[in-house]
Amino acid sequence: MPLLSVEGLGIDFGGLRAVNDVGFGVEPGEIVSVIGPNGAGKTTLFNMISGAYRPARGKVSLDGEAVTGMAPNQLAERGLSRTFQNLQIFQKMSVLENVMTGRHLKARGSLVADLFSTPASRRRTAEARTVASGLLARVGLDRAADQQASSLSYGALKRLEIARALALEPRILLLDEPAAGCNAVETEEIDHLIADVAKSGVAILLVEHDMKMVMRISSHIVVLDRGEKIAEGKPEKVSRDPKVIEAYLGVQEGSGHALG
Amino acid sequence: DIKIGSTVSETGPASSLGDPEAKTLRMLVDEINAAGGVLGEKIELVSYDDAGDPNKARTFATRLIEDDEVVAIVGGSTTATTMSIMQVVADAEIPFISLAGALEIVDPVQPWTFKTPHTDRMACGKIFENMKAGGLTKIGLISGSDGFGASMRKHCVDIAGDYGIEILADEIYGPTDADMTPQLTNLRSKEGVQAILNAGFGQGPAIVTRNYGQLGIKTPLYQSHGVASKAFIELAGPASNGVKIPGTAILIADQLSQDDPQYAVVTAYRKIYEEKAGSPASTFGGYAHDALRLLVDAINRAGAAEPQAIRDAIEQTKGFVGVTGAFNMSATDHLGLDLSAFRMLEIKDGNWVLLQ
Amino acid sequence: MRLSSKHLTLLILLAIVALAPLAFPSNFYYRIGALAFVNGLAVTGLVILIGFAGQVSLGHAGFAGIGAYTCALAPIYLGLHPALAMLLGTVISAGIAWLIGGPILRLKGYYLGVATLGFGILVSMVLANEVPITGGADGREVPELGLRAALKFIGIDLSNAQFWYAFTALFLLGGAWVASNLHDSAAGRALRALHDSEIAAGTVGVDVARYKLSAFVLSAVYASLSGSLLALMNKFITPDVAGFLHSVELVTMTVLGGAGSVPGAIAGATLLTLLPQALTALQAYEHMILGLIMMLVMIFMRDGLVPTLSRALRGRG
Amino acid sequence: MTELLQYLVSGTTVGAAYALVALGFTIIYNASDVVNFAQGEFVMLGGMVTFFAWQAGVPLPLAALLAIVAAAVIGVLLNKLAIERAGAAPVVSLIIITIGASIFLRGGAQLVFDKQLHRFPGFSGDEPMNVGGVTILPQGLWVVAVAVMVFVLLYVFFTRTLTGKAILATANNRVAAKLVGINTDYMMSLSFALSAAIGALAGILMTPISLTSYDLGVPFALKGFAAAMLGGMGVPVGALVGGLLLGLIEALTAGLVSSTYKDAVAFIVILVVLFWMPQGLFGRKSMERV
Amino acid sequence: MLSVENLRSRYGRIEVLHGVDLQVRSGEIVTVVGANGAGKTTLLRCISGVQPISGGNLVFKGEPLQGMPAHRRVALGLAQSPEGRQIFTSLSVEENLRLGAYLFADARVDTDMAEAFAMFPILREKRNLAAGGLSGGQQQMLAISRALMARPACLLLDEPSMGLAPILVAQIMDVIRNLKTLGVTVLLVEQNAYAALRIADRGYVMETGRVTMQGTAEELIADERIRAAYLGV
Ligand SMILES: Nc1ncnc2c1ncn2[C@@H]1O[C@H](COP(=O)(O)OP(=O)(O)OP(=O)(O)O)[C@@H](O)[C@H]1O
Ligand SMILES: Nc1ncnc2c1ncn2[C@@H]1O[C@H](COP(=O)(O)OP(=O)(O)OP(=O)(O)O)[C@@H](O)[C@H]1O
Ligand SMILES: CC(C)C[C@H](N)C(=O)O
Ligand SMILES: [Mg+2]
Ligand SMILES: [Mg+2]
Repeated sequence: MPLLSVEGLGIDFGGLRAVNDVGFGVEPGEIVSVIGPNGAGKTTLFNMISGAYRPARGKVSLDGEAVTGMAPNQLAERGLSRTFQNLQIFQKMSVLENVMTGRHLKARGSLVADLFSTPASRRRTAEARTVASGLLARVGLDRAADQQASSLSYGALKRLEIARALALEPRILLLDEPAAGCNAVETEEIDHLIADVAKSGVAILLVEHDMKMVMRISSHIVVLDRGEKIAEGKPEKVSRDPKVIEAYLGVQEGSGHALG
Repeated sequence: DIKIGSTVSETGPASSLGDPEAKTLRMLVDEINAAGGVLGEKIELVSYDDAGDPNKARTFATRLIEDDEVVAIVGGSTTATTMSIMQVVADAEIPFISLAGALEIVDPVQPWTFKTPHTDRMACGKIFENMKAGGLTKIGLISGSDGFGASMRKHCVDIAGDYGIEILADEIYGPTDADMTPQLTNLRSKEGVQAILNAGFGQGPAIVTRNYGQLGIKTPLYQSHGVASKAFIELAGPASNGVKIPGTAILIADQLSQDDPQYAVVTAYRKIYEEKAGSPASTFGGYAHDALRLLVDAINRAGAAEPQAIRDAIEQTKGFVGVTGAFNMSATDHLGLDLSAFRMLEIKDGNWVLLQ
Repeated sequence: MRLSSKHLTLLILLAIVALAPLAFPSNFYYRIGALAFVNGLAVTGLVILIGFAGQVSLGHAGFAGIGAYTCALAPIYLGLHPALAMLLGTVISAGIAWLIGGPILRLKGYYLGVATLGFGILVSMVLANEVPITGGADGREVPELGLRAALKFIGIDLSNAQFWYAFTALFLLGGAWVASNLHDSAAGRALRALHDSEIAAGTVGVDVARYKLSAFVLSAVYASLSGSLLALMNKFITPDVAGFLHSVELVTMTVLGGAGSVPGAIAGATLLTLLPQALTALQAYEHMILGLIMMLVMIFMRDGLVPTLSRALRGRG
Repeated sequence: MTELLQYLVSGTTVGAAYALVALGFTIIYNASDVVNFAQGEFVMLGGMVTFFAWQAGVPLPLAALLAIVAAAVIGVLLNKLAIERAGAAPVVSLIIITIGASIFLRGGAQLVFDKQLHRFPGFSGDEPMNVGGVTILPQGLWVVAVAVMVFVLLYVFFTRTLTGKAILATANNRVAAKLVGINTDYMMSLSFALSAAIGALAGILMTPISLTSYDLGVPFALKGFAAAMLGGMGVPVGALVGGLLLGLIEALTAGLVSSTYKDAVAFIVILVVLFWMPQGLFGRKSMERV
Repeated sequence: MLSVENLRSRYGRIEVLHGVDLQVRSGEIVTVVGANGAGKTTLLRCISGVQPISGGNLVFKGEPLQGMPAHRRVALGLAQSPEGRQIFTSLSVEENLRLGAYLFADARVDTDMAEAFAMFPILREKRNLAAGGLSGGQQQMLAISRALMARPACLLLDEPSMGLAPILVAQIMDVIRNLKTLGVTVLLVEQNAYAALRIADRGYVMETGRVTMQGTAEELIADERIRAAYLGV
């Protein structure tokens, strides 16, 4: 049984079927990419899986447990973590604190202990700091650790979100356009990072428009169009699917971008 | 110099009381100093505006005592600020004359606190007397929810029975409410109500009176001494015709006969106030006038500007005629007024007239 | 090894509190100090709620009212010692905060503001209208705490003003210590996180509703203690303590000092406690100047006194 | 029955006044997300300036116009000298500036004018009309009519005019507004001028009914704010309905239930409404996707 | 057309542009590439006047821009599609577009809006929807269209391809090339450096607040250092 499994998921906004009857599964260590035209419903799908929206139809399960409509923090407790297409940074905290907060579930303890700064509370914070520093180094933001997060450039914030999501030590990680705002070289670094994380046994669900990246690292691709799943399979297969080319990839005349 | 302190509500919800009080204190001190001062010394008035906030009043009282080192305090425009100040003067043993209404200020008697206005309980009594005389025994009560209104309401309810008065309806309004029509509609439609009594000060009673007129209510309307100023008549407009209140001589200064014991003091105060402040004198300024005069009188008699001596001298005040009435203090009476100085007044053609 | 900025701040505070009396021209300043501390305590609670968690309350004076009136009433009706009444007040405040926090903390921004405003007004209305119990708008007396006499007995003889200065300072320093601890702890980060993005906070595992509620309850406890101390110190209390104007004053102090900053809370409270005293000399201009100063501080120190000044200092250093 | 109608008349009049104050809040809020705590002082200025001008011999309509202009000028000054200078300060800081401004204006009014209560005659006289036993004040009709008129104008302004949209854009995203060529400083000044003028208008209309004085702003602002929140902040129809509803609740509670707790009932209703509709009756849900 | 000389800018006390020089001639497409945090966005913000400058000169169409408020720069013909879209989330799609032409006559709005809808049909479909409800890529389309509504003489684009599906990236690049034929000058900041350089006339490379390299697009594409650092080939 896959770690994350989605069945018949759907939601409507007004009259619009933003997502309809989408299903797939993600195994530990796998990278499953969701691609599709703008407005296909990818982010909405993420929002339903991660508890930001309550699905109107269908079912999400984690490790066999039905988690449909659970609050984000309950999902986090079950090992699900995500980044956001529209950045959700803790602007007024330092860069390091952002990542430390990502480790909330490991760092939290009794409120009273925190109020009185007991040794246990300080130990938890120290541990979070160590882990967070390590993660910042991993995404190349260690030099900015003490800056206020709002002072980072767009690309840097994208990487900060990844570090924060990793701090949870997730079992399943949802990444919504992690490479947006990064140039080809920076994208490649993120590539490697994601691949590494997957290798450690984390299931990864990825939305990305950078086809080079998607083709390089996906184990499996799900294609959405107008809320429906129109194709699914291995990268090579999907990228040759005429439906996918028509709806999404376009006829590439050797563009440096899409298929490389 | 003799330092006298004051903290009154020059601003805030009770500024219609505190403003004339503060002005009165300043002009009287100037006048006294111009006339040579007290015991050969000038009076220095240190005055603060507590904005009607009891916590501030307490702070200013402390400041007057600890920092400014005054020998006595006049002030406390409202009962709540007065109560705060009382705590401080009791600890520091400094005489204090309050300008607020409630009975609780002088009952039980606190050694260091005195007051000049008639109590709210006396006002109720005076009004009920008049009602009874007119054969009005079933009334509707409407009061402001501020301290003055609530306290007077409580006392009126308390003593109504003593006068054979029955309160059939009891309505409340907020001190800054814009319209009291619903409450008055209820009083109007209450079967058997023969008169309406409004306890309150500030804009409330003016609006009540206007609404009373607009609703065409015919039962007599009584107001408290909280409206005892010319301004009330202006604000309430023609509907104020016929309104009765228990007031003091200052409102009918021009109708006093020359041989009225208060004639001299009232005329003098009215003249100086209206000259300097440019507006008609009110009973509230009168309270401050009496407080300061009482204090100066006591200092003169004590022969020394010492708190203890002043206190004792105030307590021995006898036959002191002020704007509010004749004061006869004693160890058990720190107000020293009786009902005789309270006069029932009625508004006729935009003027206060004495009711017989 | 760096002395953590938390400890440095607390040390500086302690030094100021201890040394300030040397400069007091008269006993009166102890009262001003004590008032600043009492306000500072409530404001520190608001720093947790507004500064950390980003939830605005326009009704926290309501909790101060509960704290104050419990101290006034519990000794009479329950025979409790005032110190225990203070404790009971915090328990009641915390309980009420917990009860109403659930539904109203789902509201955001001004909507939360008006809901808390309503709560504060309800409290002050009850205090003003239930005359037989509370004494009504004219207020009522509060029993003596009695600690000063006890101290005298063991040889520490303080004047009333000195005692309250020291006693309220202890509470303030304790409150500031706790709030600073919170700031740098997991719970504090959770609060600050949900301030910036509730959805992201939820995603990292923060139970947003629960943490908001904790901050609300905690700040209610601070406000309640502040009200209790005020009542015990003044030995007299009126419903004004719970009033809308007091609530707004507390929020103003919080923001003037610097909403997210614990020392800012104390600076803001001190500034707004001192200013009206300093401005009495200006007589009729007092209010205009007070308003003007508030505006100027916010124009030139947008993030509040302490954050702006400390940034300026660090920049030079 | 006549009693009930009388409560309704009273509630509608007072409610229309609340609605006017709430409508005043709407504009500055729509331009900046700031709830202007000095809004009540604009109401006060309307009443006070009119009174003193009228007393000095200026005919009442002219005095009222003068007051509206004066309030608008003060509103613009408040924006230019304070809000604009604070630049990109956080919204809470701007709110504190408006609190400071409210204290400043109140202090100024007691100095320039006085601390007394004042009143001038109603526009169509003070003679009440009796309609089937129900008393109606001509001035009450003025208040209601003007509130409805201001509502219609604002509704059209925000939904039909480009300037109205530009104001909304300014609050929604200041930087983006500048990037499309909106003079955001001007939009702010405009919104302060309009808000102040509407506030002053409320003060002028209400003075014959509820009197005016230097410190009358706070209670009006409080009720206007509550009304705006009840209806949904920033939406003209919300301000109108919220104001009328609040006035009616107060009057009906005072008349039928208990005058002691009429304000309490009003706030409880607000709490209940917000519980079911966290954005107020007509409030927009914020549209932020993640 | 647009000249930037020795431009300096800071956030608070920290200077992030340390003297940037850059020229855009009329009718040119000029692209700026650089790593995260190099200062590209800051540069565009300075040109548009939403970021204060602390030194240097900005001249547009012969007019110095220093001290000129942002809205007057738009009137002069400078429009920007900013990083992170910055659409008016609570206004409808149509209102967003209408405000794009805020300073300009109503007469041309309808045709321009029709053009925008023709370019991105999805925007027409959602014209009455609050823009905050759009998907990320749709918002990007809106931001670009909104900038075009001003019919700018010089268009500043900050990462226009971000979040767009491949098929649209190609389309956007075509649109930009098209603008050139209409005489519009374009200053393009792009992470998708390869695509950008392919349509650009010239390019600049920014590193930590400075211009470190410049040349024609062909030169830059051919440069080994650039290929290694930005093109990833
Ligand atoms: N809250 C909402 N209200 C109205 N419509 C919405 C809402 N959220 C999403 N939609 C619509 O649902 C559709 C799917 O949006 P979604 O953000 O999931 O697309 P996406 O696949 O992530 O696109 P992109 O690649 O551009 O990010 C879009 O047409 C969008 O307009
Ligand atoms: N609001 C801010 N406050 C402080 N520093 C900032 C702020 N915005 C940006 N910076 C800093 O300015 C520098 C330049 O940032 P800028 O956003 O211009 O970079 P960029 O080249 O656009 O990067 P990206 O490719 O990631 O968008 C970076 O070091 C960044 O950290
Ligand atoms: C009218 C006055 C007698 C009122 C009184 N000063 C009080 O408020 O207590
Ligand atoms: Mg998306
Ligand atoms: Mg950038």
